[in-house]
Amino acid sequence: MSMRKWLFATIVICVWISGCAKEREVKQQSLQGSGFMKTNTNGDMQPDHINQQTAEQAAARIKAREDIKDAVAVNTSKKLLVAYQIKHMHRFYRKQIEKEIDRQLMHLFPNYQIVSSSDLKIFWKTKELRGKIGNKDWNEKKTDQQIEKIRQLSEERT
Amino acid sequence: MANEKRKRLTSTQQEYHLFEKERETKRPVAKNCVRAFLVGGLICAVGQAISYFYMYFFDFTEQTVGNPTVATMVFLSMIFTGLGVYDRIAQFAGAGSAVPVTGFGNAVISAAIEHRTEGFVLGVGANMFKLAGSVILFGTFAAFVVALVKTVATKWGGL
Amino acid sequence: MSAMFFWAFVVGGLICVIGQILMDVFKLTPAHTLASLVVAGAILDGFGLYEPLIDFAGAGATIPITSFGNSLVHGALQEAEKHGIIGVLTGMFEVTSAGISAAIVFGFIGALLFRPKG
Amino acid sequence: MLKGHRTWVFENKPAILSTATVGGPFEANGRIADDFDLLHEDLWLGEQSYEKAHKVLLEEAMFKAMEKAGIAKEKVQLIIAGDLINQMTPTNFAARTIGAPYLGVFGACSTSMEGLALSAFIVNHGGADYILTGAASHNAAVEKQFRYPTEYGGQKPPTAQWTVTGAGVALISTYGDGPRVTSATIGRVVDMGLSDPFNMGGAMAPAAVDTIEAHLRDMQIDASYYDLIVTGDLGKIGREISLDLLRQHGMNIEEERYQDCGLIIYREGQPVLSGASGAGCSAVVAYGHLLNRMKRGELKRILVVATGALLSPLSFQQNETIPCIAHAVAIEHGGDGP
Repeated sequence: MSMRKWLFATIVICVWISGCAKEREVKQQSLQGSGFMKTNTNGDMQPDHINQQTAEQAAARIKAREDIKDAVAVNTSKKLLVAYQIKHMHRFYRKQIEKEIDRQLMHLFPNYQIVSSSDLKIFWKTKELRGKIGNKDWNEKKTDQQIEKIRQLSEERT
Repeated sequence: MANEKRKRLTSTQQEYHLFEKERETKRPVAKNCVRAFLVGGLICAVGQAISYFYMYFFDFTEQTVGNPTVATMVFLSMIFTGLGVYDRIAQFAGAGSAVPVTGFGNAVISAAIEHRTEGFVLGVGANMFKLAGSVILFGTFAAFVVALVKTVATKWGGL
Repeated sequence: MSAMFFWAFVVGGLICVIGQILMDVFKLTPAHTLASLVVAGAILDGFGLYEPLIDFAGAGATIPITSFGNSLVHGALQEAEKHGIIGVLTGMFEVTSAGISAAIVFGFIGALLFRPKG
Repeated sequence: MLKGHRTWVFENKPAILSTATVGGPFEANGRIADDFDLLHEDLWLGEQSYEKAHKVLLEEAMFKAMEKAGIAKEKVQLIIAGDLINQMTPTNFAARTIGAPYLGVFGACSTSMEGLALSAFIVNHGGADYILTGAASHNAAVEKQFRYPTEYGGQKPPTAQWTVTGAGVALISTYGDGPRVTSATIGRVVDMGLSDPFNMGGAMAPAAVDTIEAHLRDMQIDASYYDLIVTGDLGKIGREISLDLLRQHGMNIEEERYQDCGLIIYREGQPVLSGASGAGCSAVVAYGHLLNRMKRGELKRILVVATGALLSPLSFQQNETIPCIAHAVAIEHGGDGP
């Protein structure tokens, strides 16, 4: 009996710890990501790099919404990629919020082809891409390819 | 149904039912619910951790991460079932371990392991879904009805 | 993200409590309980209520068996959009295949690897 | 000889020459582990399937009983035994191994006393000199058939009982010494309309009460005649219910003198919920623990009332209620019957 109890307790603890460990892992990683981004945005912008003004503006606009926790955006001359995280208590209305933001962005930036998503993975990816834009060997073509990739990923369904 | 059953009983039988009910050990419903909540919640939290893992290290989005997560949970369920631990957890957790997809996996895997002695074709093959089959049947049929009604309603009902 | 874990725990736990009540108070067998929950999941998705729950609780809504009914309906509706009414029949397992195929594959592997411990 | 309505009195007083009990790992941790002749550490008993292990349990008990009495298997003229598995295949195969004439009996968990009553009757009337009788059950094999796969995670309610892995066998003869079988009362099927397969004790209690009352009435004796009245596998709930029923019917019976095999076999703290059950339960407790106590002189006269729930998984699924039965056999030291 005691053996069985022990076994059970061990398993519960193992499962729990592994769950927590994973969570921490993920958190750390995402923190690293944000640090990475910061150093890059603070770095000197090369003149031949794509102007990210539109993206900054879009991100600020979305972030200003009260149901949005965070937003990040990247643009090329033709495309605008916006990824955002919805505040948890508003996630019930995710579909409506997505639609609204789409409409909002299309209205604000009619000259761009807009890709937007509330998906966490897309958010991470966009953030990563945003960081890369500061790099010397980065160019518009690469950004365009990356945006296309992210768009495809965001449209994938099971 | 229960009432119908009761009506068929004679008065002596009904009397005994009451007599027996008084002395029967009651199921500890409140305690069971707390345990089901804790274990069921824990299993779901583990599932959440696994899906974040897949999202972070592989190209899965919130939309697509469901499949690998479910597959991993069923895999874990196989390990726990095979080691003879899942039924012990279940005696403690009740629905907490039966309702998550791991419980579905356990139903399939335990039947498969159990009937291996009757061979892989007639034993494992034929008995694998003897418990989980009803879940698939009712899920599929209910989905069929729901989807049919919804499709018809949107197409011709102008909804 | 921690909010996600919290709500996954709470919502998943609550769905299990519903299952426990079905078993203990309504005296259903586990098979009846699971079948009821799957049907409930399918109906909820019919009303468009299950997807928001998944958005809100993540694994707390996708791990319980109720999501099985939800994904069956989803697959059927997706196909129905593309191919009309016949899609209801053909699309059903499009989304749910992972759970069933994983259970079949691991069930067989389990039968190869393990014996019942009793 | 028939006495009263349904009780046999055995005037030639057949003796239980020897008994043997075999148990599994769970029983080895139980309260009466010392009373087993053989205990297995492995639930599989080294066999390929639980059903085969089940057969081996019974075979081993049979061989051990013959060995203890010094009777060669050629001298055994009849085997009367049974178990819970479909078509009683484990018992059939064990009987094949012994090679003696064989009658398979099914009385669910009451098989042990059904077999003993029949054996005593046949021996008493000269139908055979040596009869092997017994019953066996194997937890995993029975669970597999009656409930769910053994590894399936289904929560059992507190009314559920744990199937014993074990076999108990007795060798009955009119020659030789041993505790005497003096009388037996054959039960009738009692169905009080209960249908919960996880609450057998509650369903079987009225059957036990019916048989005990019939026995005492037919024998014209009081419950205090016996040092111990022991029921088969009523468990906590069934025992309490039957005791209350007996008292309600005006029977004077002391708490300590009314026990249940399903509560004797396991220790407090083993996860058996309401108690033990299974065809092997009454067999191993009666043929092991209780007869040992008789040999030590702690008990002079006992009445073993083995109870059985005559349901199948099929009948339960078809919404049938649970028919129950109980057979009582009186075993007395030296055999000075009333």
